[in-house]
Amino acid sequence: MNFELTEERQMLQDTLRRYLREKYTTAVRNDILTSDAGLSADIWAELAELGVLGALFTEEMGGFGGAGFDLAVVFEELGRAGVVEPVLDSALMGGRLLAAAGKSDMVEQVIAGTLHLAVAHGEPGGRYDMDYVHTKADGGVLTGRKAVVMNAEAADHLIVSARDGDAIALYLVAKDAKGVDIQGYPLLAGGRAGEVTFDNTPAEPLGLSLSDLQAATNLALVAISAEALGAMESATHLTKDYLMTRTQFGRPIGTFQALAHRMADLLIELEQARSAVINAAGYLEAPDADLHLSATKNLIGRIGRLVAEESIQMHGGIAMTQEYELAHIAKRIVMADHRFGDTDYHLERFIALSAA
Amino acid sequence: MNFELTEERQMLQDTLRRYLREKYTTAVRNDILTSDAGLSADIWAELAELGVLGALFTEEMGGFGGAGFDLAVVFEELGRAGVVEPVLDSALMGGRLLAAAGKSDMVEQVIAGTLHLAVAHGEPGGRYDMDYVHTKADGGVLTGRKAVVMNAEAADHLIVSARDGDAIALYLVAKDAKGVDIQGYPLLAGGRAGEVTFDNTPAEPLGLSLSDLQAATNLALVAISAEALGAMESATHLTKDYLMTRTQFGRPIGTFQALAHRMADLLIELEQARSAVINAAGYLEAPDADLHLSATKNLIGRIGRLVAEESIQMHGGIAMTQEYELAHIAKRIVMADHRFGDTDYHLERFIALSAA
Amino acid sequence: MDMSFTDDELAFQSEVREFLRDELPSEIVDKVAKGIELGKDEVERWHAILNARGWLAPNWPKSFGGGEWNAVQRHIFDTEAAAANAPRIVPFGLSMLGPVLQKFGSKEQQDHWLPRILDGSDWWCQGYSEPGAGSDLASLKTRAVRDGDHYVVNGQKTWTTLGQHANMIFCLVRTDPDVKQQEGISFLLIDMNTPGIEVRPIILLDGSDEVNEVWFTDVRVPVENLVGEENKGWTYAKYLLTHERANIAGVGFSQAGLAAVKRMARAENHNGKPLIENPHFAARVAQVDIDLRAMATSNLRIISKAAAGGAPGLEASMLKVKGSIIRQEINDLARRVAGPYAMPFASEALEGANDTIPDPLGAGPVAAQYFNNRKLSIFGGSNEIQRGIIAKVTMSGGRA
Amino acid sequence: MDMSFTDDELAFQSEVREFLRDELPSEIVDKVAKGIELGKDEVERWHAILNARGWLAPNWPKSFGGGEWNAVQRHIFDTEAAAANAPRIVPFGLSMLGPVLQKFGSKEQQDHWLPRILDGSDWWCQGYSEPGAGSDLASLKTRAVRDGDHYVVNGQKTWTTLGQHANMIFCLVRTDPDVKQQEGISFLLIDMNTPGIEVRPIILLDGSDEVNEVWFTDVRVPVENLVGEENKGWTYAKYLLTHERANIAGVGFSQAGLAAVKRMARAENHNGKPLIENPHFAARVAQVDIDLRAMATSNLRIISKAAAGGAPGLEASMLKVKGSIIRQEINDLARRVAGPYAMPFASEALEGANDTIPDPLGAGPVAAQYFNNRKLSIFGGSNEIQRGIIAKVTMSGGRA
Repeated sequence: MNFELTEERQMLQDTLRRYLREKYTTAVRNDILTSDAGLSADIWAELAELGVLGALFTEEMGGFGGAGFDLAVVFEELGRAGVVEPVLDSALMGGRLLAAAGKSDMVEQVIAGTLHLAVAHGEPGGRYDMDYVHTKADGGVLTGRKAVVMNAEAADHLIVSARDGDAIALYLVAKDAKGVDIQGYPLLAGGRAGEVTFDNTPAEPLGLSLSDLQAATNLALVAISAEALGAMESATHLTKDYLMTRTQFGRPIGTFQALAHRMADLLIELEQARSAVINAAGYLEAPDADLHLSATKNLIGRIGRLVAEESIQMHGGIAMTQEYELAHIAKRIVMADHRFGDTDYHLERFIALSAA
Repeated sequence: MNFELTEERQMLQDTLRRYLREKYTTAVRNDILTSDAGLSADIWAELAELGVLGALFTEEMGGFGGAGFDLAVVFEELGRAGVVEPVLDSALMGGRLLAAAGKSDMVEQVIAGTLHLAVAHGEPGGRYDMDYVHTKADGGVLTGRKAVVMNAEAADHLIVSARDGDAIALYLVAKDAKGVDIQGYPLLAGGRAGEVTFDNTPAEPLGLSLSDLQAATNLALVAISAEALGAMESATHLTKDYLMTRTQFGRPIGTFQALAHRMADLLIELEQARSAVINAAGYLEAPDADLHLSATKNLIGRIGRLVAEESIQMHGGIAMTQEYELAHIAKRIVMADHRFGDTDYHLERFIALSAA
Repeated sequence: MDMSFTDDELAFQSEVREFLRDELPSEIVDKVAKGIELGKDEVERWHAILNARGWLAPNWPKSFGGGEWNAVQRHIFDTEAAAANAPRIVPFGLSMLGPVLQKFGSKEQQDHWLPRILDGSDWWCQGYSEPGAGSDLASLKTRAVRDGDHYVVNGQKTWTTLGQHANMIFCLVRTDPDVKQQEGISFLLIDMNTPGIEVRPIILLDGSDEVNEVWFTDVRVPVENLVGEENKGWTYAKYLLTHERANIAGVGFSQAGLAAVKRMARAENHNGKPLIENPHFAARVAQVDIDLRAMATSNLRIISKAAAGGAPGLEASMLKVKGSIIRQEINDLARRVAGPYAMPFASEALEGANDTIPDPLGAGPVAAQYFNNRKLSIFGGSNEIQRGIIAKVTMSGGRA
Repeated sequence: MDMSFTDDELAFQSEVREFLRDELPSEIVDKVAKGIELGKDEVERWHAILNARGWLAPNWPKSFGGGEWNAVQRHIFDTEAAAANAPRIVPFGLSMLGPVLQKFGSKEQQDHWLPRILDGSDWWCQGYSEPGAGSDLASLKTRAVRDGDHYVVNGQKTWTTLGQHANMIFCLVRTDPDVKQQEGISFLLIDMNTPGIEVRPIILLDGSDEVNEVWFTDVRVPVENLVGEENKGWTYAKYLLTHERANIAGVGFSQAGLAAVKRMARAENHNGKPLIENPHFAARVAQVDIDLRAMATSNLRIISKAAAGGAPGLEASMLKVKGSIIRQEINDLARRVAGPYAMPFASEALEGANDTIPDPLGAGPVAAQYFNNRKLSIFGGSNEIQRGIIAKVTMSGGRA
């Protein structure tokens, strides 16, 4: 038993944390948030250069990481800094699906930061159901509509799930292919997504099935949980600092016992969240990975809400203002609940898997 | 709209509260708790004399009350004082079922305090399900087993549910009738119950069906909710007094903000519980009574647990000792959740009725 | 005990319903239902409709042009209006300044300002909070120094809701810095068009711009705009804060919000069934529903007490805490129902201007509202302040 | 990061399992599984079995006859023992006094008392708490006055767990009343058979009699029974309180308790189906299960840190709070599963003597345990005290 990071991961963590602290300031991020693109090409290139994108892939795939704890380290730091660039969707999910399909040349470009991807899976009315796919594949062309596709506008290629007869398979579609229409929009917690429709759009079968997508979703569950954890750490840290420095009725508000005890409860729950992310990363390759991942996502959803709401409440008015760091962080935390199944979705999945 | 008690009910409340405060002290109750009978015949006679039992019946039935708010007033006071005598099972449920069956002579004795009853409905394995009845009625005799029958030993007669073919009907059985066996035992929160078996026991059909029993159970839901409310008021009151008088680190512990805020939350929830009991009493005869009663019982179960646990926690060690008033009160509150359907049972029922 | 309305009350309820059905503009209803901010003109339109009916100032005495409704009537109106998705009445002139002027203002002030509130000539905003003061309102630093027939005001106010629409502001200012905090405060009426006033929007975390900072630099205010006596402003401020507590629980808003959640959850699919049939989601809805039913009765109890002349104090604090928790819980449910579609958002959507944001449930920007309504437990005396009041009053001998 | 046990640790786990399978008496297992109090003889029997194996004092150095296990080994043993329903080791001599004597006791004291703890000659109890002191331990009033070769002790201790079985008590007493609270305290070992000592049981709310009051009236204690220096007792007391924090989270107890809840809920019928299949009940179970899985990993992290020589302080407070909440939640689930059969109870059932109490699920007195385990968040430093420590340490510069 050993809970220390390896030297390589410790270095990755230190490098990424330092880089983001220096470069990804609130002001820089606010510019990105209000930009038309919703992401910074410079930041993206630098993340690639720092090896952050490569850390999401195994050596076999051309990277130098790729295990659960590599993802946890990267996304915890991205979450801590409130990074809105689509590392999760474009590089991790998109890249790992291409790696699974043996598209090593494209994976190389992903790691180099020169290829952007989007995964177009969810559909209107499908909520979080994995097998709700009505997009049709027929004779090499796709027709249908995908909902809230992250990074759709910036992507060079889309990986699209579609139904060919009874089976769900994944296809590669060039963004500028015939019949692709994207209605893009910004997201509450930063970044952009879009409604994507395909109308007899030529597509390349990737030889991947729903189970490959589920494997990629498991990676995403580790990533989004770690990201939320990092954001919770920021929120807790900001709150702690605020309680220590802000005075009211002549003393720091953190010395008021009611707030002090609530702060203690946040710290206790933060430890729980940290352990849950360790479980998710550590059991990612285990036979009962699904059970652990659902446990983690459920816990992160519950504790995330608590941390976001309590952090705002203990700050008071200032936390309601957009220019204050916590506002963005709190949105990242709560909106993470809307990705890859929410608290209730994973509670149900955990119950079903526990009974199995 | 008017939320004042009528003059009669106010008088009943004052009388009963004064009587119990003077007579039903912790010491008196502790003697009753450890007695073989588990109840006091003297107290019972005095409750009858004070008109408390009569208040549970309409004038038509020979009483002078019988409405939802009459029950609420009586049981709130019984709960406040932690009374363990089986007013709910023997007088209210038993008596009202006999009234429904037109047994006015027996009802008269109930009101006079000279007849004790027990309602034998639940069965082993039946949990809170109303229609889980395997006791058989066949040619005027009953055979089967009933679970946790309150007041079984003290009862002169038992009202027993049994299945005759497909229909569930209610029967009157004399306690000393042939084939009746009672294994009595004490209860955690005071009073006694027993496992009752019938073996070809002669029984008198009461002409009542399951729906009559459900109507009586609705009365019981108002009563148990009001009783729990009264007990919660006691718990909150004891806690408030304790916080004001107990000093630690040189000042009353109620001046520590964390406890003060938790006390405030208890008071807020107590108001909720009070309103829920008003709803139960006020809508008892309404077409959607079942919905309101399930709402109330669910809320009382949730808030009851909070009040019991927080009251104990804020007291600390002393609340763990049997001789302190709160110990008994807390047990009454929590054990009320195990009667007539618990928090989850009524949540489900509320959901089902809301959807209907 | 009688939980039903009297015949008179029922008749009034019918009258209110009929009025709302006939007079409330449907364009406004659509926006309110989706939580979209109304423009100034829309608010003024609704105020004018209410004023024409004599219902704009229900809490004012008839002598000042008000409705003189009792607490039950106000409750009926508030509940029906919320259920009909009518806009909230902007309270600064009508519910806050009005009562203060009626009690403490001079005859001249009453004659001049009160009619202008009713006919919409003035849009008032509130200058109470200051940066860094938080719940410690009396620590305010904005100075007003007498100079001939004027006060010269310097300082800064914050959290000034809808200040961008206002032409007038009522302010707490410090007129004597050398006495105990509460004793050197005065209550001034200030024209927002006076030179030296600057209004800057505060963008909230959902992108909305409804609150502002107001800066005062050598702003000259005529002495006749002092309400009551100099240095007695704290008394008037407290009166204002405790006076208008009707509808503090927001029962009607919660009922309307919960109805919307149920409607959306019937339309939303979850594993091939309506989400409302999912037991875990249904349990969340049911628990809020149950809590809300109890709180609605608490609210009626207090209203009934107020109508009978009682003075609810402690109960108002309790209702504010529970009411905010319930409303926030409903906001949380709304964002859950929306699933992945809770994520898309553009702040322009708050003004209804952005049609590219998908909204399949017709829910409006539910996640933004979830964040915006965190304010319910912070502003107007945070829940922590309320808990402190409850504990203090109770443990100093109030009832438990 | 490596979350699995090493080969050595796995081998140790097998060894423990085998030992428990072969040596743990089944009569004892039955009682522990149902939460029934063990008699003194049964506890002593289990201690003797462990001692024969050299596992009674795993945390003691080998030089004193202990096992010198590391934190991981202790964790493995605790977890396996809890899963096997082994009794908890009575900690007063082994985990509390032992380490204090080893660090602060004289050679004579070590030679005399430590072997007697291992072989069961002495049953120790703890004389720390006093009536009215609560969490303010240092305010203790029990006086010890030097009189020749003796101290004369007068006063009262309370919450003395299993004092009725003990022949020895270690006490904090006040030897100097004129200095600051913490500075006038000494640590005394007292023979319970000395004249002037009276033990009175405190009946707890579940009817159990495991805790006691101990009264001292002119009790003469030989001066050689003073541990360390006079008036330095507070140092030893703190060492005792902070030293033994292994298993503070009670992960093994929670795991065993949750397994029992699941087993019962599979057997219990709810509307014609096993209760475990009811979505609302299943959700309650799942949430505790999920919380417990996370806490188990927190526990391992801290154990791993301790095994590597770290000194967990803050983390122990966190684990104590979360651990007590989880265990209490499991107790709450157990009473829910039992349905109406949670109500029957006789305090004799705690000792397994009453066969007339129906127990269809074989669950034992679950409601009584629910109440009894409210103590988890009160005794041994209440959760409020722990939260205070966490906040204080963190806000004075610890990590968040």
